[in-house]
Amino acid sequence: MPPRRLTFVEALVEGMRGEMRRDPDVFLMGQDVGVMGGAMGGSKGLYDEFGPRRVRETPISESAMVGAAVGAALTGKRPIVEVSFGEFLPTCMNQIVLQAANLHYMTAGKASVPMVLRTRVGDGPYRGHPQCFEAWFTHVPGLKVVMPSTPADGLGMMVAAIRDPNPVLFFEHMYLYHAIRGDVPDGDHATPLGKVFVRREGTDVTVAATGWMVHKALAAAELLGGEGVSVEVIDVACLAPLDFDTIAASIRKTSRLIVAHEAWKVGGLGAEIAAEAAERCFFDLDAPVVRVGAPQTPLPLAKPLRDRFLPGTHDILSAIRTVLTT
Amino acid sequence: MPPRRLTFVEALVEGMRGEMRRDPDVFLMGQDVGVMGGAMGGSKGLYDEFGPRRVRETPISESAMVGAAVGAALTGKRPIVEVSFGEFLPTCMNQIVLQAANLHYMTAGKASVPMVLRTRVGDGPYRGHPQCFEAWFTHVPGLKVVMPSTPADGLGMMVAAIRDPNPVLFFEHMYLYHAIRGDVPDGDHATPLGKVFVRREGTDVTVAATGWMVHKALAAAELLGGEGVSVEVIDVACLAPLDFDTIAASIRKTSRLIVAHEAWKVGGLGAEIAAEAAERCFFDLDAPVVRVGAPQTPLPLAKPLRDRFLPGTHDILSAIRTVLTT
Amino acid sequence: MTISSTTAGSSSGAVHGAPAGESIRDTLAAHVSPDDRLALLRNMILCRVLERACCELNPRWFPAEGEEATIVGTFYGLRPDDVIAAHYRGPFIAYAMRGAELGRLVGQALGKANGYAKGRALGFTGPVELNIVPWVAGDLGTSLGVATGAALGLQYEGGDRVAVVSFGDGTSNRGDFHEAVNLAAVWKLPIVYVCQHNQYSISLHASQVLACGSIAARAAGYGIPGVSVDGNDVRAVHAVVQEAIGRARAGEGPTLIEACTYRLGGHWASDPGGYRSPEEENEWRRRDPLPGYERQLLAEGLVDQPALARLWDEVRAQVAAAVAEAQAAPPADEADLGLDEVFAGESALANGCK
Amino acid sequence: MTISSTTAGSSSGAVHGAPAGESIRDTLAAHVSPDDRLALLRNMILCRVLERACCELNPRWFPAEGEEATIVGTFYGLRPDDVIAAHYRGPFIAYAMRGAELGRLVGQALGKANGYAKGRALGFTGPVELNIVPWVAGDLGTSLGVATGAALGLQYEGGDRVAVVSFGDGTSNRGDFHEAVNLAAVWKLPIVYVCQHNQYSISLHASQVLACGSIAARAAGYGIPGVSVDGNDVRAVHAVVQEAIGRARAGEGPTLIEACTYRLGGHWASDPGGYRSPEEENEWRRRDPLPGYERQLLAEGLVDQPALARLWDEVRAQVAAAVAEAQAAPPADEADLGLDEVFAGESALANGCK
Ligand SMILES: Cc1ncc(C[n+]2csc(CCOP(=O)(O)OP(=O)(O)O)c2C)c(N)n1
Ligand SMILES: Cc1ncc(C[n+]2csc(CCOP(=O)(O)OP(=O)(O)O)c2C)c(N)n1
Ligand SMILES: [Mg+2]
Ligand SMILES: [Mg+2]
Repeated sequence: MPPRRLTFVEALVEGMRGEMRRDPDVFLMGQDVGVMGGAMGGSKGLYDEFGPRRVRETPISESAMVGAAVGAALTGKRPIVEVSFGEFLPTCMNQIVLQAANLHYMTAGKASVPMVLRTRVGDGPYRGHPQCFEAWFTHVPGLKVVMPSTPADGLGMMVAAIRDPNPVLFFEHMYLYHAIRGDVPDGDHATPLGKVFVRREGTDVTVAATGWMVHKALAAAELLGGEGVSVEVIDVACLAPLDFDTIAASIRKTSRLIVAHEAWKVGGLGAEIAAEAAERCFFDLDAPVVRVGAPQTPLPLAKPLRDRFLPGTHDILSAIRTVLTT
Repeated sequence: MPPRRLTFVEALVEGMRGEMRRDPDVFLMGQDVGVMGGAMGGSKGLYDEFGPRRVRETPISESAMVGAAVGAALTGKRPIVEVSFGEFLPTCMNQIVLQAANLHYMTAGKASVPMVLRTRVGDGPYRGHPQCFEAWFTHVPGLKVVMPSTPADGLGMMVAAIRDPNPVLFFEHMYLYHAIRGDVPDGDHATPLGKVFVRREGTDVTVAATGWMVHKALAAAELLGGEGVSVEVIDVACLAPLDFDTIAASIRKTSRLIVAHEAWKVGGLGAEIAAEAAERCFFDLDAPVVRVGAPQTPLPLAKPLRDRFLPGTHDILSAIRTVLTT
Repeated sequence: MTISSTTAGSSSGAVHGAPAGESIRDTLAAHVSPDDRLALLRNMILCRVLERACCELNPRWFPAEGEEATIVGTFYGLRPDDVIAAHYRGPFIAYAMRGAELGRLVGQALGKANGYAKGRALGFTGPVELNIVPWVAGDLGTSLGVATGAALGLQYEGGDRVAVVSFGDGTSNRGDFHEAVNLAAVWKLPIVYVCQHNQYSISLHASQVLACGSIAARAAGYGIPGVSVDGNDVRAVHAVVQEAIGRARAGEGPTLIEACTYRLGGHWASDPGGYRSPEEENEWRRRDPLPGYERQLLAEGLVDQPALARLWDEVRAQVAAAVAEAQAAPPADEADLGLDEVFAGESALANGCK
Repeated sequence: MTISSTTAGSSSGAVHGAPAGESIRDTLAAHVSPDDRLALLRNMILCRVLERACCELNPRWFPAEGEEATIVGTFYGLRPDDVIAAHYRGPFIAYAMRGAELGRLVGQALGKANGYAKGRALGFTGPVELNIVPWVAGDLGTSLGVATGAALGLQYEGGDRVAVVSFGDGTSNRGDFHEAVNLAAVWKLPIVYVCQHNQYSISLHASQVLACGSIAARAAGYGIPGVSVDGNDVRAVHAVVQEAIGRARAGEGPTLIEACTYRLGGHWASDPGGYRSPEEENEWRRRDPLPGYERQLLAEGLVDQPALARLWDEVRAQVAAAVAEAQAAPPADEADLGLDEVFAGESALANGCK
C-alpha cells in the first residue's frame, strides 16, 4: 500500500485511533475531546467511532484528570489524558511529578503507570497558550518526554507512547498541527522512544533542535548548503531519557554544536545538551556551544512582539556563522 | 557591637523579625507558623511578637496561599508566604509561574508583586520532603531564586528578598537549619540579590555550588589544599538572575569548572552554568566541565539509600581529580 | 426576578452569615434609583456594542453576548477604591465602568501599542491603577486565588474596601476555586465571588461537568452564604451583589453568588458551534437580557423609544470612535520586547492597586 | 452512635443518590455479625499495638492512636478485589486486613530491605498487588486524584468492584479534594471517600481552617450524599461505609463520609505538642474508642475479661514477632539504588492492581 500523506494532527489522531482499535483498554479523556473533536481538531472522529465511554469529557480539573489517568493506569488501563494546552501543566504538576514519575520506582517495580499525557505547546496559528515547559519534566526521573516534529513520528511516537509501560508526556507543537503534511507508514507503526534522529547529514556543524525548530534548522541548513556549509540536523524528538550518544557521534564528526528550541534559553533543554557536550565532548569540540532559545521575558501576545520573541531560522543561521568563525 | 552567632534558621527568623518590625506591611502566612513556631522552628517567636494578624495560619491550600500572597502584594502589602516544604511546590506552580512571574511585565510595569515565597528543601535531619525543584524556576523569567548557604546570607538575603519589589523564591536548605552556626551582622543588613559569592579563592579549579554543597565543596577544597591543589569555591546563593560574570572571571583564572548541587544532575541548575561556560568560556577552559548532582532515580527514603543518592564531598573530590588529570 | 438562597448543609449547623431574606433583596432591586436604572441600561448596551466590535476585529475574542446583565449588574456601583477581578468573558465593560478608556481597551484586544499592556498580555487585561486585578495568564481559576489575596490586602489594611471577582461555571471545578473560597471563608475576607454561569465550558454543558446542579450549593462546604440569581435580570444581580458587598464591608466575610445566564455566541467569535441545539439557542435568544430590560424600562416609563434609539446611537458612536482610535494606533512596538521590564525596580512600588 | 445525613443544597433540587435513612444504617450497624464484631476488635487492638511499636521504633512515625475505630471500620470487610487508598496516618492495619505481612510492614516503617518498597518510599506504602494504591509522595490530597482514577479503572472494566479512600480533615482543603470528588460525582464512579476527621492538621484545629463545621457538608457541592458519623464507633463507621459501598457497587456513584475522631497522640511520635489544652486531650482520652468498644462487647457478652486479655497477648506477640523480623532484616541495600528500576519494562505490566 502506498504511504498516505497526513497533516501532523491527523497523524496524531490516526495513532490514537489505531491503538484504540487494537486495545480496548486504551481510552482518551480531556476537555472538549468529544462532539467538538478536541481543541484544534486534536481528537477529530474519535468520539464518533468510540463513543462516550472511551472518549471522555472532563471538567476543568487538570489535576484530577491527570490523577485519574495515573489511577486508571495503576489498575491496568491505558489512559491518554489530554491537558488542552501546555500552559496548564502548572496546575497538575503534583500528579505528574510526585505520582506518575515515582510510582514504579517507589513500589520496587510492583506498580506501573502506562499512561500518555498529551498537550499542545508552542506558537500556533492562534497564538494562544504557547508556553513550552517541557524542560521541567526532563529534570524528573521516571518520565518519558517526547516532542515529535513530523507526521510520521507523530503517529509512530503516539503508538509507542500508548504502548509504553511508563508515563509519557507527549508535547504536540501547535504550529505543526495543520502546517505540516507528510507521509506516514501504514499499519502497526511504532517509533521507538528514547532516540534522537538525524534528519539531515552534514559535516561542518551539528544543530540539535526540537519541534518547530527542527524545521527552522532544516531551512537554515538548506540555505547554508548553497554557501557550501554542510549542516547536520538532529531532531531531539525524545527529550527524556536523552539519547546523547547520537548527538556525541555527530559532534565527533562536525566538532561544532548548536542547540535550538522555542522554550526560554535559560534553564531549557538546550542547557542539558550543551552541558553534556561540555563534559563528554570537550575534546571533540572546536568552537563554543551556542544555544538558540527564547529571550528572558514572559511570552508576549501581540504578533510583532511574538515574532520578535520566537527564535527563528535567522537565529540559527547566525549561531552557525558564529561557531564557524570562532 | 560584636557580631552575634546564630544558627541558619535563627538567622532566617531574625531577618523576618527585623523587617516585620521595620515595615508594618510585612506579614507571614503558612501552615503551623503560629503557636507551633513553624516547621523545624522556622518562624519561632514571631507569633508571640506579632500576633495572629501578621503571623497567619493557613489551611492546607498551597495554591490559595501563594495566590493570596500574589494578590496581597498587588495591593501593596509585603507578604512572606511559606510553603512548608519544597516538595509541595508542584501544587502551586500556577500561582508562581503564571501569575507572580508574569504580572509586572504583562502589565507594562504597572503591577508589581513584592512577595517572598520561602520553602524548605534538601536532605535534612528528618529526611522528609527533600525534593529540590529550584531549577524549574530559573527557567521562568520574572522570578528571583535564592538559596543562601550561611547564616549571614540567610539573614541578609531574607531582608533583601522582603524588600525586593519582585517575587523572590527563597529556598532554605534543611540540613543547614540547625547544623550551621555563624556570625551575622547586626541591624539593617541586606545582602544584594543577583550575585554569586566567592567563598574561597583558588587558582587550579573552580567549584560553583549551591546550599549544602557549598560546604561540601569547601571541605573538598580544604582536603585538597593539603595536597597542594588550590580550589576556588563559588556560592551560587542567587540562582536567578544568574551572575555568570563572576563565574566566568573565576574560570579565566582557573581554566576548570565543576558545578555541584543536590538536585538531580539532569536538567538541573548545573546544566545552565555548564552551558554558559561552554558558550562564553570555551576558550578559557582547559578541561571538560563536570557536573555533580543526584543520580536519575526518585529520591529514596531509607538512610543507606539516601546517603548513596546524595552527592557528597567525595563526588566533588573525584570530579576535581578528573578535571585536573584530563 | 428569581432569587433563591441556598443555606445548604444546615444539618451541620455551621452555616455562617446566612443571607438576609428575599424581601430585603427584592426591596433593594426594586429601589434601584432611576439614574442607576438608566446607567445599567447604558452599560449593558455599551457591553454589547463593544464586545461585538471586538469579536468583529478579532476572531479569537470571546463573545459575551447574552451575559451583559450578569456582568454589568455585578460590577456596577462599586467604589473606585474597591478591587475587581473580572472573568475573561466580557471584562471590558467592568473596566470601562471604572474609567478605563475604550480606545485603549480595543487597542488591547488588537494587541496594539496603545493597549494597557503594550501588546504583551492577553487582550482582557485592564489597568491595574484603577484597582483592577489584571488577567495575565490563560489558566482558569488561578486568578481566584489572586483576587482572594487582594481581599486579604484590603482586610489587612483595615477600612471597608471590598473585592469583587467573577468566574465561569466551568472554572468552579478547578481546585483553585475550592482553596480560594475556603481561605476567604476562614479569614472572613471582604470578597464577593460571582459565578457567571452561562451553562457552558466551551462545548460542554454544565450538566456534563457538574453533578450538583447549583454552584451556589457549594457555599455550604465553606460555611458562607450561597445565592442563586437570575443572571439575565440586571437589577436582581445588582441587588444580590450589593447585598453581599454590604456584608463584606461589614466584616461578615465572603458570599458565593451564582448568576444564571447563557452564552448566546460561540466560545470564541469564530466558533462554528454545533454542539448544542438550535432550539436551546433560540429559547435563550428569546430571553436575551438586553431587550428584556429595555421593555421593562419602557414599561416603567423611564425611557421611550426615541430616547432608546438615541442611547444606542450614542453608544455606537462612542465605540466607533474607540475602534477608530485603536485601529489608528501603531502595532505593538517590536523593537521593545521589554527585556528590562521583566523585573520591577524600586520605583515600581508606587504602582499597583492603590 | 451518631449518624447524621447531610443532604444539603436541596434547594438546587440536584442531590443525587440521597443516602438511605438512618434506620437502615442503624440496622446494619446493629447486625454486624458476632464474628465481625470480634474481628473488628482484634483489628483495632492490632492497629493500636502495631502503630505504637512503629512510633517507638521511629520518632517520625505518625501516631494513629484514637483513630482505630475510623480506620478499621472503614477498611474492614472489603472484597480482596476492591481497591483501597489509605490516609497516611495508620494505614498499616488497612494493609494488614488485606493480607500484607506485618514483618514487612514494620520493615517498611524502618526503611529496611524487607519492606515492600525496599526502603525507597515513605514508610506508609503498601503492596500494590493487594489492590492497594501506594502512598509514594508526601503531598497531601494528590492521592485522592489517583484513587479516583483507580475507581475509573474499575468502572471502565465493568463489574462491581469499588475503591475506598481515606484522607484527613486538613487535606479536604486541598484543591485536589475538590477536583477528585467532583470528577467522581460527574462520572458516578464506584468510590467511597472517608474523611478521617481527627480535628487537627498538625498544630491547627479544624475550626481554624474550615469555616463550614462539617466536611460532609461539602457533598452538597457535588450532588452526592454526605454523611457524618461518630468516628469512635467502629460499627457505625463500618455500617456507613458499607452502605456507601453498596451504592457504589450498584452504580449509584460516590459518597463523602466524615468520621469524627481525635488524634490522641502528637502529629509525629516525638511531637512535643503544646498547641492544645490538656483538658481537651483528657476529654478525648476518655472517649478512646478501644476501651469503649471493649466495654460494649463485654456488655454484649461477646468476650469476657480473660478472652480479652488473651487477645491482647496474642496481638502483642504477633507484633513483637513482626518487630523482631523487621529488626533482623538487613537495611536497605545501599548498593542498589535501582537506577535500572526507574522505568518499567514490558513485563512490569503484569504487576499493579489486579
Ligand atoms: C486551567 C485551564 N483549563 C482549561 C482551559 C481552556 N479553556 C479556556 S476557556 C474554557 C471554558 C471555561 O468555561 P467557564 O469557566 O464556564 O467560562 P466561560 O467560557 O463559559 O465564560 C476552557 C476549558 C483554561 N483556559 N484553563
Ligand atoms: C500539600 C501538602 N501540604 C502540607 C503538608 C504538610 N503536612 C503533613 S501532615 C499535615 C497535616 C495533615 O492534616 P490532616 O489532613 O487533617 O491529616 P492528619 O495529620 O490529621 O491525619 C500537613 C499540613 C503536606 N504533606 N502536603
Ligand atoms: Mg461557562
Ligand atoms: Mg487531621
